[in-house]
Parts: sequence; C-alpha cells; structure tokens
Amino acid sequence: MPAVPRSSTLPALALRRVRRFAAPVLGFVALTALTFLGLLAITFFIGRVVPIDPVLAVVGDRATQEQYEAARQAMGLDRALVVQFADYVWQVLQGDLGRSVSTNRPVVEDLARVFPATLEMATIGIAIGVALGVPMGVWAAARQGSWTDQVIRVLALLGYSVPAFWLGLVGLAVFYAGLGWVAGPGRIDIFYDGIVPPVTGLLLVDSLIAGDTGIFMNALSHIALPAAILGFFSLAYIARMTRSFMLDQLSQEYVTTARVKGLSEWRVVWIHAFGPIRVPLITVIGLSYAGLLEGSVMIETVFSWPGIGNYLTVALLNADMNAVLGATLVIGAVFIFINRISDVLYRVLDPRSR
Amino acid sequence: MRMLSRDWYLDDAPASRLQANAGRFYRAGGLLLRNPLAVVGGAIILLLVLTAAFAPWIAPYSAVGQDLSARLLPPSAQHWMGTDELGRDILSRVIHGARITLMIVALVAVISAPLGLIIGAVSGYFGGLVDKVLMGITDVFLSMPKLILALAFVAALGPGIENAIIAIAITAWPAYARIARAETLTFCQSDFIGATRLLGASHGRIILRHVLPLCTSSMIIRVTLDMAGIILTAAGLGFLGLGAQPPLPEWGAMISRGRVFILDQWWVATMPGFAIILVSLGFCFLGDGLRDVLDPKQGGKS
Amino acid sequence: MSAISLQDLDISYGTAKVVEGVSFDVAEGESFALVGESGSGKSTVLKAIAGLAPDWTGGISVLGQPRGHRPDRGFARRCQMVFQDPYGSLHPRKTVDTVLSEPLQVHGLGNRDARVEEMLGAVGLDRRFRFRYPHQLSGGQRQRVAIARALMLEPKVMLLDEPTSALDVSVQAEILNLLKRLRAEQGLTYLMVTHNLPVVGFMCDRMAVMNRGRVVEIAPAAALHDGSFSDPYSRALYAASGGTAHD
Amino acid sequence: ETPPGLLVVAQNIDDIVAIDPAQAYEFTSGELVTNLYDRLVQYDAEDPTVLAPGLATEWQADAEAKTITFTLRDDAVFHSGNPVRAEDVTGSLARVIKLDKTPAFILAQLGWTPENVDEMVTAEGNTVTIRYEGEFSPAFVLNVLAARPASIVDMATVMENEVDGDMGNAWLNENAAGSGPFSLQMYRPAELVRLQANPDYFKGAPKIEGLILQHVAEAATQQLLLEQGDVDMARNLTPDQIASLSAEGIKVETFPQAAVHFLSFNQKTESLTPPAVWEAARYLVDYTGMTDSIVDGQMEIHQAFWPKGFPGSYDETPYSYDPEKAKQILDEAGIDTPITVSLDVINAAPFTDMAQSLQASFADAGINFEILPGTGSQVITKYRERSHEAMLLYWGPDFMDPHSNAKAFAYNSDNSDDAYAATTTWRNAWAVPEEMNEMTRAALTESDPEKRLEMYRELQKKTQEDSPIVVMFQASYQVAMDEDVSGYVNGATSDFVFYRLVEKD
Amino acid sequence: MSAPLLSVEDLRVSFPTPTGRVEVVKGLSFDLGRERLGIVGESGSGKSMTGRAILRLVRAPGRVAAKRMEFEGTEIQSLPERRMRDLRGARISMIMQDPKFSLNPVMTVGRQIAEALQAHERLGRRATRERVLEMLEAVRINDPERVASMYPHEISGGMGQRVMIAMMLIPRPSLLIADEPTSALDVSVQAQVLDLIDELVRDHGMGLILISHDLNLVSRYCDRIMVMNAGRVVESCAASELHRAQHPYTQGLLAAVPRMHETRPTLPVLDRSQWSGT
Ligand SMILES: Nc1ncnc2c1ncn2[C@@H]1O[C@H](COP(=O)(O)OP(=O)(O)OP(=O)(O)O)[C@@H](O)[C@H]1O
Ligand SMILES: Nc1ncnc2c1ncn2[C@@H]1O[C@H](COP(=O)(O)OP(=O)(O)OP(=O)(O)O)[C@@H](O)[C@H]1O
Ligand SMILES: [Mg+2]
Ligand SMILES: [Mg+2]
Ligand code: NI
Repeated sequence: MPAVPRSSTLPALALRRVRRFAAPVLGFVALTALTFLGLLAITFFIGRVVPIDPVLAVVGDRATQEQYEAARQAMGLDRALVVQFADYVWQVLQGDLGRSVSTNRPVVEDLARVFPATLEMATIGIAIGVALGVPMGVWAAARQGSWTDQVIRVLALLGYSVPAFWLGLVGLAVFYAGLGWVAGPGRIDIFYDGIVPPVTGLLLVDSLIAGDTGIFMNALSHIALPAAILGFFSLAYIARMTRSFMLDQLSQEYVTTARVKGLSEWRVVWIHAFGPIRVPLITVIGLSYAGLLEGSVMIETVFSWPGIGNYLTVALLNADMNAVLGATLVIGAVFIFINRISDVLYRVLDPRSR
Repeated sequence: MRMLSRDWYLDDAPASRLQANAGRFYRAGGLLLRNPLAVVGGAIILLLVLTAAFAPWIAPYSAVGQDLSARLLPPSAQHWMGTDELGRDILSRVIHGARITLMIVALVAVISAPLGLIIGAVSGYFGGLVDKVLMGITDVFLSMPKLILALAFVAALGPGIENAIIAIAITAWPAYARIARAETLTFCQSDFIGATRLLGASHGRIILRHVLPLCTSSMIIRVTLDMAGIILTAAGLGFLGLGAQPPLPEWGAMISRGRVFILDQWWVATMPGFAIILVSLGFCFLGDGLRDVLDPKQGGKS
Repeated sequence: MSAISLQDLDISYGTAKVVEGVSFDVAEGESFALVGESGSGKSTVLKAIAGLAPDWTGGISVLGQPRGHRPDRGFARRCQMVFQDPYGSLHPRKTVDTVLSEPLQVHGLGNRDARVEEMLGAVGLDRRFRFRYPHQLSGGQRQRVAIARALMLEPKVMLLDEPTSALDVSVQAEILNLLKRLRAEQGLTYLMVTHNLPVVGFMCDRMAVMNRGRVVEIAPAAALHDGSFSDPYSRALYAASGGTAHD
Repeated sequence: ETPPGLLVVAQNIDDIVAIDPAQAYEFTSGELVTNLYDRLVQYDAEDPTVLAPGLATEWQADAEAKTITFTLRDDAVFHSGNPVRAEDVTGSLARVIKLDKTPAFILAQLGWTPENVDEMVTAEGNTVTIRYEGEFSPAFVLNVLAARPASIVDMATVMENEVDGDMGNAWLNENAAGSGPFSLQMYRPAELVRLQANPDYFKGAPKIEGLILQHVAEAATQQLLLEQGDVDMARNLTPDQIASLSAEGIKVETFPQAAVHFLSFNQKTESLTPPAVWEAARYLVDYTGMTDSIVDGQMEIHQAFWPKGFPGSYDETPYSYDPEKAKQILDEAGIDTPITVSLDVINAAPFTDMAQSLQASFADAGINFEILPGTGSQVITKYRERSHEAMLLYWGPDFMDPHSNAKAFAYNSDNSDDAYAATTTWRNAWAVPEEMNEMTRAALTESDPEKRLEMYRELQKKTQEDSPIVVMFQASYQVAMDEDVSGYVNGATSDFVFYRLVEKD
Repeated sequence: MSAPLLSVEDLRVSFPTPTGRVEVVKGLSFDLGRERLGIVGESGSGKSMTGRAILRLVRAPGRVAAKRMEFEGTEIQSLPERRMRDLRGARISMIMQDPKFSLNPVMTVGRQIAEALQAHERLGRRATRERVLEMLEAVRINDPERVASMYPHEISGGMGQRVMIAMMLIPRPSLLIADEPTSALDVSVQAQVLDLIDELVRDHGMGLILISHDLNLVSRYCDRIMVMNAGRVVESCAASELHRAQHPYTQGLLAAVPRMHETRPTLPVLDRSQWSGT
C-alpha cells in the first residue's frame, strides 16, 4: 500500500504552502491590477481631453444635430466622466472591450487580428537582434579599442540614429524594387491571403500547421525585410548594452582570477564575464521586445503591416477610445508580462537574488 | 599665466574651490579629448550649436521663402541640398532646423531629466510606501506605448513644437526615474549618507546635495545617449503631423513631407535624414565618451 | 550622569533579530570598547545609538537624554560617529572643504572658514588638503577628514566603528594617537568598536565582549594584561589574539 | 505579378467606418456600396454623368401628386440568390430612415420620417411608389434616389441577421447583401477588401473575376508596388509621384471630381468680418502657382461652388493672384494690417503645402496665417464648434444636384450657435443675406430645369463676389495603373467608382 | 636549489595619469628559489602589482617592463599568450587579494575550483569532484559538500578566502603568490591555513611569495622578507632578522604595532621624511 500516513499531513502542508505563496501572489495580483487601473485611467482621461470629438468618427461631418446627439447618447458620452470610466472598467472586467467606432467591430476581434501581426514581426525582429547583437556586443567589449570594436560601436549607434521610416522606404527601394530579394509590403501576397485557416493568427505558424510551405515561404519573404529592420534597431540597442555590461565585467577582479587559473580566453569571456550579465541583459532584451510589441507605427505604415501600432495610432487620431483603451491594455499587459518573465528568469539565473 | 597653466589645473593640493573644480573639469576634459569618438561627437554638437546660433548668417537662403518654379531641384551648386516641394532651399531649412532641434533637445533634457532624477531619487531614498507609489506611477507611464502617450499629449495640448516637446518630456522621464532610483539604492545605505543624516541634515538637503549629484553623471550619460531617441521621437511626431507647425523647418517634419518623394526626389527626405543621423550620432559619441570619462565604474579603478 | 546608557536593547533588521538584551553604561569621559567576533552586532549597536538602525526596542539614552529612533539635530551636536570604512564614508564628489562646512551650514553656524581651517589643524591635516576630493586622499587622510567632520559640531560623545581596521599599521598608529590626543584635549567620551584587542589595550578603559548578538562580558582593560576573563568566548578571543595569561 | 482576372488595387482604405449603405459615409465605403449594391436609378459605369435605370426599368413622375412610380426589372437577383422584390426596395428605403444614421438626411429631405416612411414608400406587384413632401422638382428627387443610402439591400437576408433590433446593421457592416456587379468576399478593416464578380449581374457579368483593395497607407509604397507590378492600380499617388512615374507600362488617367476646395473665414473672428478682407483674399491666392506645381493634375482652378462639368456650374474664374490689388482693396477699406489669424488645415498632402503657399502669398498683403495642422477628425471637431479662425478645407456634394452645394454655400437661415447645420455657411458663422436664402429655396422648387440651373448660376456668382468663402479649386483625381488595365470608370465622386467594365489583358 | 625558480630584474609597472606616466613599481629585482618570500609594505606600495606583473595580468593602460623575468629559466615576457595561459594556474598561481570581488558571483564555489583543475588536467567528473572536496577539506572548510554547491555571496569573507586558496592550490603550482591570503580570517583559522601552505612548500618544493602588511605574520611564515615602500624595496632580510631591521621604515612599521600589554602613551609613527626624498 502506498504511504497512507502522509496524507494526514497533506492538508497542513498544503495550507502552509498556500500561505507561503498566497501572500506574494495576492500582492502581485493587486499591484498588477492597480497598474492596469492607472494605465486605463490615464489613457481614458487623456482620451477625453483630446480635442477630437469621438462622435464624429461615428456620424461623419454631415450628420444633423439630432443624429449627432443620438450617437453621443448611444456612446454614453453624455454621462459624467467618472461614470463613463467606472462603466468601462466594469465592462472590461466582464471581458468586453467594447466596439471600435472606426472599424465598427468589437475591439477584441480587432485586437485578435492586429496583435498577432505585430507579435510575429516583433518576435523575429528581437530574435535577429539577440542573435547578432549579443555576440557583437561581447566581441566589441573583448576587443575594446580595436577597429572591430569601433565598427561595431558605430554600427550600433547608427541603429539609434536612423529614422525608421526612412530606413524602411530605402530598404524597400533597394531589396524589393531594386534587387527583388524580398517580397513587397503587406503580410502575404494577396492571392495567398485567407487560404490558411487562422489558428494562432501568426501566418508563419498557421501555414506550417496547415502544412503549406508555399505560403510559409511567401509570408517569410514578406516579413523578412521589416523584421530585419526592427532587428537592426534592437540589435543596435542590445549590442550597445551588452558591450557596456561586458566592459564592466571584464574589469572585475574575478575575471582576472579566471585568467590566473589559466583558462582559455573563450572561457574567460563567455563563461566568466558573460555569466553575470545574463540577468541585466535579459531585462534589456525584455524591454526592447516589449518596445517592439508596442508596434512601430512607422514600420507598420511603410510596410502596410496591419499591426497594433498602426491600429492604435489610427484609433487615437479618431478619438476611438474603446480601441485605444483596448490596445493600450494589451500592450500594458504584454509589458507587465514580459517584466514578470524577466523577473522570474532573473531569479533563476542570478543566485544572488534567490 | 600661472592661473591657467597645466600644473595649476592638475595641482594635487588645490588652493581654492575654484581650482579644485577647474581641476576636475580639466581632467575630465583631458580624458574626453583623448577619446577619438568623443571628440568627433563633441565637434558635431559644437557644429550644431554654432549652426543654430548663426543660422541666419550661414544659410544661403531664407528657410521659408518659396519659389514654386524652382521646386524639387536636385542638389546643385546653387542649392547644395536641392529644393523641396515648395521650392525652398533644403540646406537653408536644415540650417535653420538646427535651432529647433537644439531647442527640443535642450528643453527635453531640462524638463525630463530633472523630473526623473528627483522622482527616482526620492523613491529610492525613502523606500517603503513612497517608493511603491512613485514606482507604480512610473510603471504605468513606462508600460504605456511611448509614441502613443506623446501623441495623446500633443493631441490634448494642441499642435506646435512646444507641446511636442512637453509631450516627449512627459514620456521620457520614467526611464530616468528608474535609473535614478536604482542608482540611489546602491548608495543610499552607504556610510556617507548615514554620516550626513547624523549631522542632522534634513531629507531634502540630503537628496538635493548628496544623492542627486551622484546620480547626475550617469544621468548625463544617459541623456546624451537618449538624445538620438528624442530627436527621432520628435521626428516621429512630425511624421504623424503632430510636431512642428509648417512652415517651421523641423527635420522630422521635413522627412515626413519628403517621404513621398523618396523614390524619385530622394534628397528631400534624405538630407534632413542625414542631419538627424549626424546629430544623433554626435550625441551618441559624446555620450559614449562621457561614459568612459565620468562613469566611476569604468577605468580609474585599481 | 552616564554618557551612554543602554538598557535591554534588542535590535533587528527586518525579521532578523541581530542584537539581544544589551545593557551597559559608559561614564562621561570614559573610553569604552566593544569587541567581539565579526558579525556579532557591534556596528549595529552603534548604529542604533546614532539612529541609523531604527528598528530597536529597549532604552538608549545619551548624556541623560533618551534617544529617538531617527537622527535629530539636537542629538547631532551631542554625539557623532566615525565609520569603519574611510572609503565609503566620504561623498566621492565633495571636497574636504564642503564636507567639513556642511555640518556648520546645517546648524547655521557662522565663521566657517576659520572653523574648517582650525579643525584641519586639529586632526593634523595640512591646509593643502582642504580643496581635495576624497579620491585624492589616502585612507588615513580620509579617516582624519571623517573624524574632523564628526568633531565639527563639538560633540561630547563619539561613536567609533573600527576606525582603523581598514588601515595599515603605520597609519593606524597615527589615527589612534590622534583620537587619544583629542579625547584628552576635549574631554570626549568614546564608544569604540574593534576586534583588535591590542588596540583596546592602547585606547580604552573598559570593554564589553559581544558574541552572537549578546554582551557576554564586561571587563576592565586591565584584564588584557592578565587574561582574567570569565566568559569562555572572551578567553578564546584573548588566546587567539596572542594574549598569554600571566596569572 | 498579379494573377490574371484579378484586379489588385493599392489604396488607403482606413477611412472606412461602415459599409452598411444606411450608414456608410466615407469615401472608400461609397465605392464599395456602388459596386456591391444597386439603386432604383443610378449613374452608371457606361456614362457616370447620366442618370440611368438601375433596378427600375422605367418610372413615372407625377409632379402634382408628388409621386414617382417605378417599375422593377424582373431579372435582378441578390447575391444570395433571392430575387429583387418590390418589398426589398420599400424595406431598404424605410430601413435607412428608421436606423437614422448619418446619410439618412439625404432621404429625409423628401419629408420621410420613421413614422410616415411606410406610407410614403409603398410596393405593389413589381412597382414601387415613392411619395415626397415639399416643393421639389422630380429631377431633384431622382437625384436623391440615386444617392448612396438609397441602395437596395436583400431585406430577407438582412433581417435574418438582425440583433437587438438593429435591422441587421451590425451584420451589414461586416458583410454585404446586394445585387451589384460584385459580391463581398472578405473585408478586414484597414487591411483588405476582396470582391468577387457577380456572374448573374443583370447588366452582364464584370469582365474581371474579382477585385482586391489592398490597404497601403504610404504613397511611396503604393508607387513601389505599382512599379513592381505587384498591384495593377495605385489610387493615392501624389502629383509629383505621378509626374515622375518611371516604369514602363504604366499609364495615368485623370478624372474630374465634384469636390471643391476653399478657404473660409469664420465670422466670429473680428478681423475677418470686413467684406474687403474677403475680397482681398480672392486676389491673394496664387492659383496658377499652385496648379502648376504642388497640386498639378490634382486640382483645377474653379471659383464657384458647383463643380464644372455638371449642369448648373458657373465656370467664370475672374480672380487671379494680384497682391497689389489686394493691398489696394485693404487700404481703401481702411483695414489695419497686419492681420494675424490661425489657419486650420488637415495634416496631409497636399493640404499642408497649399496652406504654406497661402501663408506665403497672403503675407504679401499683411495677412499672416499661423498654420495649425491637425488630423481630419481634429479639424472637423473644431470646425463643427466654430472655434477656428481661417479654414482650408474641401466639400463634396452629398448627391449630384446643385442644391446639395447651394444649401452648403449659399443658405443659412439661422446663424445662432444652437441651430447647428452641417453647412459651410453656418460653420463659418456667416449669416447669409436673406435674399440669397430666398433664392436658394426658390431654386429648389423651380420645376423648369433650365431656369433652375440659371438660378444656381446666379447664386454662385453672388457668393463668388461676396462671401467669406473663397472657392479656389475643383479637384481632379489621378489614378495610375498598369497599361493592361482598361475600362476603369471614376465619376465625379467616390460614389461613382466603377470596376464593372475593367478588363486586364 | 641552484637555479632559481623565479628571477626578476628591474621590474617596473607604470600607469598613465593626467600628469604623465607614474611608476608604481620602480625597479624591483629578486630571485626566488623553492622557498618562502614575504613582501611587506604599506597599502599602495606596489605589492599586488608585483604579483600581477609576474603573471602578466596588469590590465591595459598599465605597462610592465623588466630587464629580465624568468620562470624556471624561461623568459616570461616574450612568451606567447597561449603558452602563458598554460603557465598560469598550473605552474604559477596567485591567491587574489579580495575574495569578495575575486570570485565569480554566479558560479558555485565548487565549479570554480573544479574549473581551475580541469583547465590543466584531464580528469573524470568523479575524480575532479573528489579532488575539489579534498582540497576544501584541506583548507579547513567544515562541510565541503555543502560549501562546494554554494555561491560566493552565501559564504563569509573568511570562507571566501579559503575557497580562493583551495582554488589556487588545487593544480599544485610550483610557485604560489599569495596576496593577503588570510586577512579576513579568524586568528586561529589563519594559523591552520598558513600551516597548510607551509606544508606544501616543504613537502612539494613549492615556491611561495607571501604578500601581507602584517609584519608578525610574515616573520612567522617566511624565510626571507622584502620590505617595500612606494614601489621600491627598502629592505630585504631573513625573516628571523626582522626585528633587527636596519631601515628606519621597517623599524617604524614594527614599532607602530600596538601590543597586548601596551604601556606606551602614544604609538610611535613613521616619519616619512627620513627615508625618502618625496
Ligand atoms: N542592513 C542589514 N540588513 C540585514 N542584516 C544586517 C544588516 N546589517 C548587518 N546585518 C546583520 O547583522 C549582524 C550584525 O552585523 P554588524 O554589522 O553589527 O556586525 P559587526 O559586529 O559590526 O561585524 P564586523 O566586525 O564584521 O563589522 C550580522 O549578522 C549582519 O549579517
Ligand atoms: N589601474 C590603475 N591606474 C592607476 N594606478 C593604479 C592602478 N592600479 C593600481 N594603481 C596604483 O598602483 C599602486 C600599487 O598598487 P598595489 O595594488 O600594488 O598596492 P598594494 O601594495 O597591493 O596595496 P594594498 O596593501 O592596499 O593591497 C597604488 O598606488 C595604486 O594606486
Ligand atoms: Mg562592523
Ligand atoms: Mg594589494
Ligand atoms: Ni601585561
């Protein structure tokens, strides 16, 4: 028979465990909720002081006063601001983000369409940024002062300085129009559009699920350029931060200790100096990923990418508050989520924080 | 003159406050000058400042004078950077635009860095509830999409370069607050803060006189590095049409307007683009150099 | 009236109680040492007296006046502290001059220039050092500046937290001599933390031995001559320091 | 390369809010409605200036009884396969009035209200009788019935999809239920619209199999796509792009438009009230300078409110750029210069360029504009509140009858703040002289068509001479397309964009 | 013991400052056999720099120059970096001064020690682990299994120092440079650890350079003592002769140490003007 006696201690143990974990979890939930509430409140009230009349987006500029009033009432804009806000929060709690006035659809539906597009691009972008940026930063730091270092530094600084839309257009002109290496704007060639059933909303993934490599290759060739440009920007940031973290580490005494032990240079750099910077690096990467997930309006516009950045901007310019709030909420959630993940990784990777 | 000799600056035992401070700057300056990138960066910024100061005298034409018959001319001896869609000389506009860029950069630095600095320092110094509340607010701002926040503020305040600047400043401070807080945390437990408290100094005095000066160097570095981003955000607002009012020659707005010509009249968007890249690079180089010089963590440690 | 009086002092950091039930009195004009192994809570006691470790229960009074839990201006003029690490106790961006004028500014005292110069002389620092930054000073010089800062407000009681442990022997000797001289000249009371028994022998009248957050023994400095310690830990400490009981 | 038989159009479509004909009021949704639905009478692809039979084969107007009776054709079917019945017609028209969305006012002019519409529009067999109230010429009524909201929807399908009494509004905003030459295959807002040819269309199936409108916001990107052959047509290129289109095999077609561009002065701004300022302004616009450069091919000089090329237009252009004259006018009237006012403008090409040109030319006579660029909604919000000073904007007629613009430019019976009217006059707080109001009303009721048009010309002359509204240009529209594409028809407004006759070879 | 293990002649280490290059080690010469050499001197006198210079680990702006620097007869200065790496750890190793900063914070202590071994010897996992535990035990760590799996921030300063010693002794170098190896240790543990090092010197013929500013300690554990001041050797003598040191600096240092049975009213301090011009 299995160890029965243990079961008697189980409830007590569970209780203790619940206590141990419940407090921080509750605290975290409360904090997150408050952050969200703050986020919503700020967005909401900014949205209301913007001198754009949200009703106009619904009724257009030729509507009569009666139609205007009716729409205003239907949108609930005639009530006190605080009531509107409370109402909105209540709705959100029930999982309803309302209807967008500029697309005339539920915001949730819109977000389910635009967010995966951004997610797909940002993920590839950050992957490029990390895959190239980290080694470049490490390399530059290990050879501080050499010409490789200078080249990498200048390259990284360029990534800070080049306007995104300019690079996007030039990229299109060169790689799409000039060399024909990549496909043009948009997520996919139109005659491939709508063929694979959307499962995740990520075209690359969906096409693989459907087993259609043609579509996969096409989507890949569409996403390559914008993602590469985003990748370049995050690469710049990541390489820079990596280099600077690495320089800090390389001047640490324990790196000298590692050398005293006679370790190979590779080991000194990648194991000893790089080890401790994984944590701050993850924070940096997390933040720049979150930044990419906000959606780059510029890149999305240039590449006709139906992403969340564009959606949010258009909504904002039309004072389409449900859409703005919904999108902000999603972005805020992503931000908080990524922050949490990097916190967890932090704890896993840095013994000092345990 | 003894006062300005090298030895005077480098005297190990300065005889006056002035000499001590001068010596500090001299040393930093000397280090900076030995850093090639920093020199390049400094030169670019100096160029920017001079250009801004003497714009009306340097610029060959007026920044707003239109000549519809001479529109979209490619770069030539007369118009070194060509002309834009209203026949204005792009070089002159870029030169005059230096003033706006300088103003954006200076104002944002003046508004958001101190704001972030103070919020971060207060938060880190007091800790506890104050910290939780302030960092909560910071997080809220931080987790909001930056451009959107700026857009919303510009939309709320109305168009115009001043409002764009305020909007950018509002979005920029949270990052500084975070840095300042982290930095404050590293030394707010240190003995010299304790010693000052023991002297009976008030919290205000400690934060202002002891905590802030220590955060400033990393802040200066950060701000110079962020300048590129600030210029680009301003340009982004211009791109979305919410930055400077026409016909102000704001570089971002110029690129934004010129982008439809990018395939055929490349110079309209590219020239101000180069200006932005150059100045951003200048700030980045300088910031990098400053980090090598000012950052106590780098070098100078035995 | 005793200069420092501790009654049943418990101190904790967060949930960890690091000092328990410490009681002793230091008479005015006395030099009292606190010795014990590393981590036994010596610095913590001093910090609590200074108001820098606010989480304590029990009684602390200095010169007859009970202490609050935070530093205050009145207290600042009666009692000051010198920290263990001369590298960490000076603000890296402030000249000696600024460091020394600050207490005067805080307390609105005038005639700053003269006082600063006078104090520099008192701690044996040349005038040349007045406008230097800490990184331009040696450890011993820094510690002198720290002592000068503490003395600026003319306190009666000084808390010294291992003022020489970070310095090498030659500099240590200078600082110890200085402290001894100042005490004689100004009638100061010292409460001094150290783990170096010979230093106690040189500087102090009485000592308390701490072990694991408790005072295990209070003995006169003369005990160092004959090793007449009652507590086993004190004896072990004494023996390991190279002391040999005369008995 | 685009697939044969499929027309791919790069276009900015993010203005679409609604595609239900009872609600659609944006440019692009107008195009969709035209291609997805039919009306009783309609301007059609063969000649978009002529009112042609649509779902009705013939009609009888009875001016006395104020009725028009339409006989429906019997070969029309909806995309769902349902035949087009008279009930669908009455139901569709009543639906617009009952839903009372923005475009409802066009039909409501006929005196229809939610209460009476079921009596005003009646069906019998395959005829539909339309009654109207008010002194209108039947020509006007027919023009109203050719407008966008009068599109006929498949009522059976629509009502099947009704939720919460919305008469299928929500559903129709994501789907279509028409009888037009195309059916809606896919609509993703601000992303793409995909239409499929209707093989059973009563005027014959379209020549192409389908049509894709791909949302491309950036003009430069549109140009790239077109030059690469990845789209067949680019709809939002700027004049300069068009001028420099380099690729072989691309042609540009130009279509005159009904929209007029004007500069107007809010009469709530003290310094803009003197008529001398209005008059001087007409001499301060560099008309030819602009049409030769920044708006070349995109606008034509036109100085009256009803567009050229349509019955009733007044084509005189008496004003030209003459700053001396303007200065003289201001001097004689004793106006103190400089006058500094703000000029609101939509923040997009070519408006900001035009505003800057105006800024430069007006400065010659001491009128200084401070340009305030804003998004469309921002500018309109201000305009609606009458809180602007000067405004650079355009106006497109709601339906192709001169009254549509006369009401907007020459009629304002109540200038008080709470008598909101979506007209240029009220929005600029211009109290139109009573005789002009009178004349506008008279022209609407005049039944002699020629006399009626003459009255509109007179109205235009008057406003051209004396109003705070300076009409400067009439828009024209340039579309760049692959040389293989033919048969694209673009009428004077977005309601008249037809893909039915497009061929690709 | 005829050929010296290490022979250094005219070693100079310099650093750039705003006022020009400053030498922190100014022409140091000594020969070391399989014996114990103590280097004493006040803080900043160049003791650690000497040690680092021997391992060629003075970082970038710093510069090392010497007429001769031979280890077991080979000139170290001209060795390629790869050969140098083989030398480090295996033949010459150095106990770094500050264990708090000298141990990698994100690697367990055990791994760091094992790494030192693996860099030079091919050993199985089990064997490595055994050697590591053995070594930890040798430096009087109570619970080697547990300590091996701890991170540097979890151990006390004294333990850190012992880990450092273990790490540097485990490849059994021929020359050990110990830079203040026991400053954070309790007096009793200090003795035990130094005894261990001593044993290695005696039994395995290891050479030792013991850097410290604790005069008593050095005189107890070394054969010879070099007293450094401001980058120069001011006195060199046999350890047993220390109390008879000639140089006023050395004498000063000795006198400045307070004694348990202190009777002097003030401690004698160094009069720096006595031996150096600066
Ligand atoms: N800020 C703090 N937070 C938590 N624990 C602390 C803090 N400061 C000290 N401690 C703990 O309190 C105990 C006593 O520390 P304290 O600094 O008083 O020791 P000490 O006797 O002065 O030792 P040392 O001789 O090493 O200076 C130690 O166990 C230490 O780990
Ligand atoms: N990177 C550097 N740049 C400039 N000077 C340096 C640098 N590193 C060390 N020094 C100087 O070299 C001198 C010798 O330093 P070293 O570390 O050898 O002293 P030490 O004798 O080991 O002192 P301690 O007993 O404090 O460890 C010191 O004066 C120090 O200031
Ligand atoms: Mg202590
Ligand atoms: Mg050293
Ligand atoms: Ni004795």
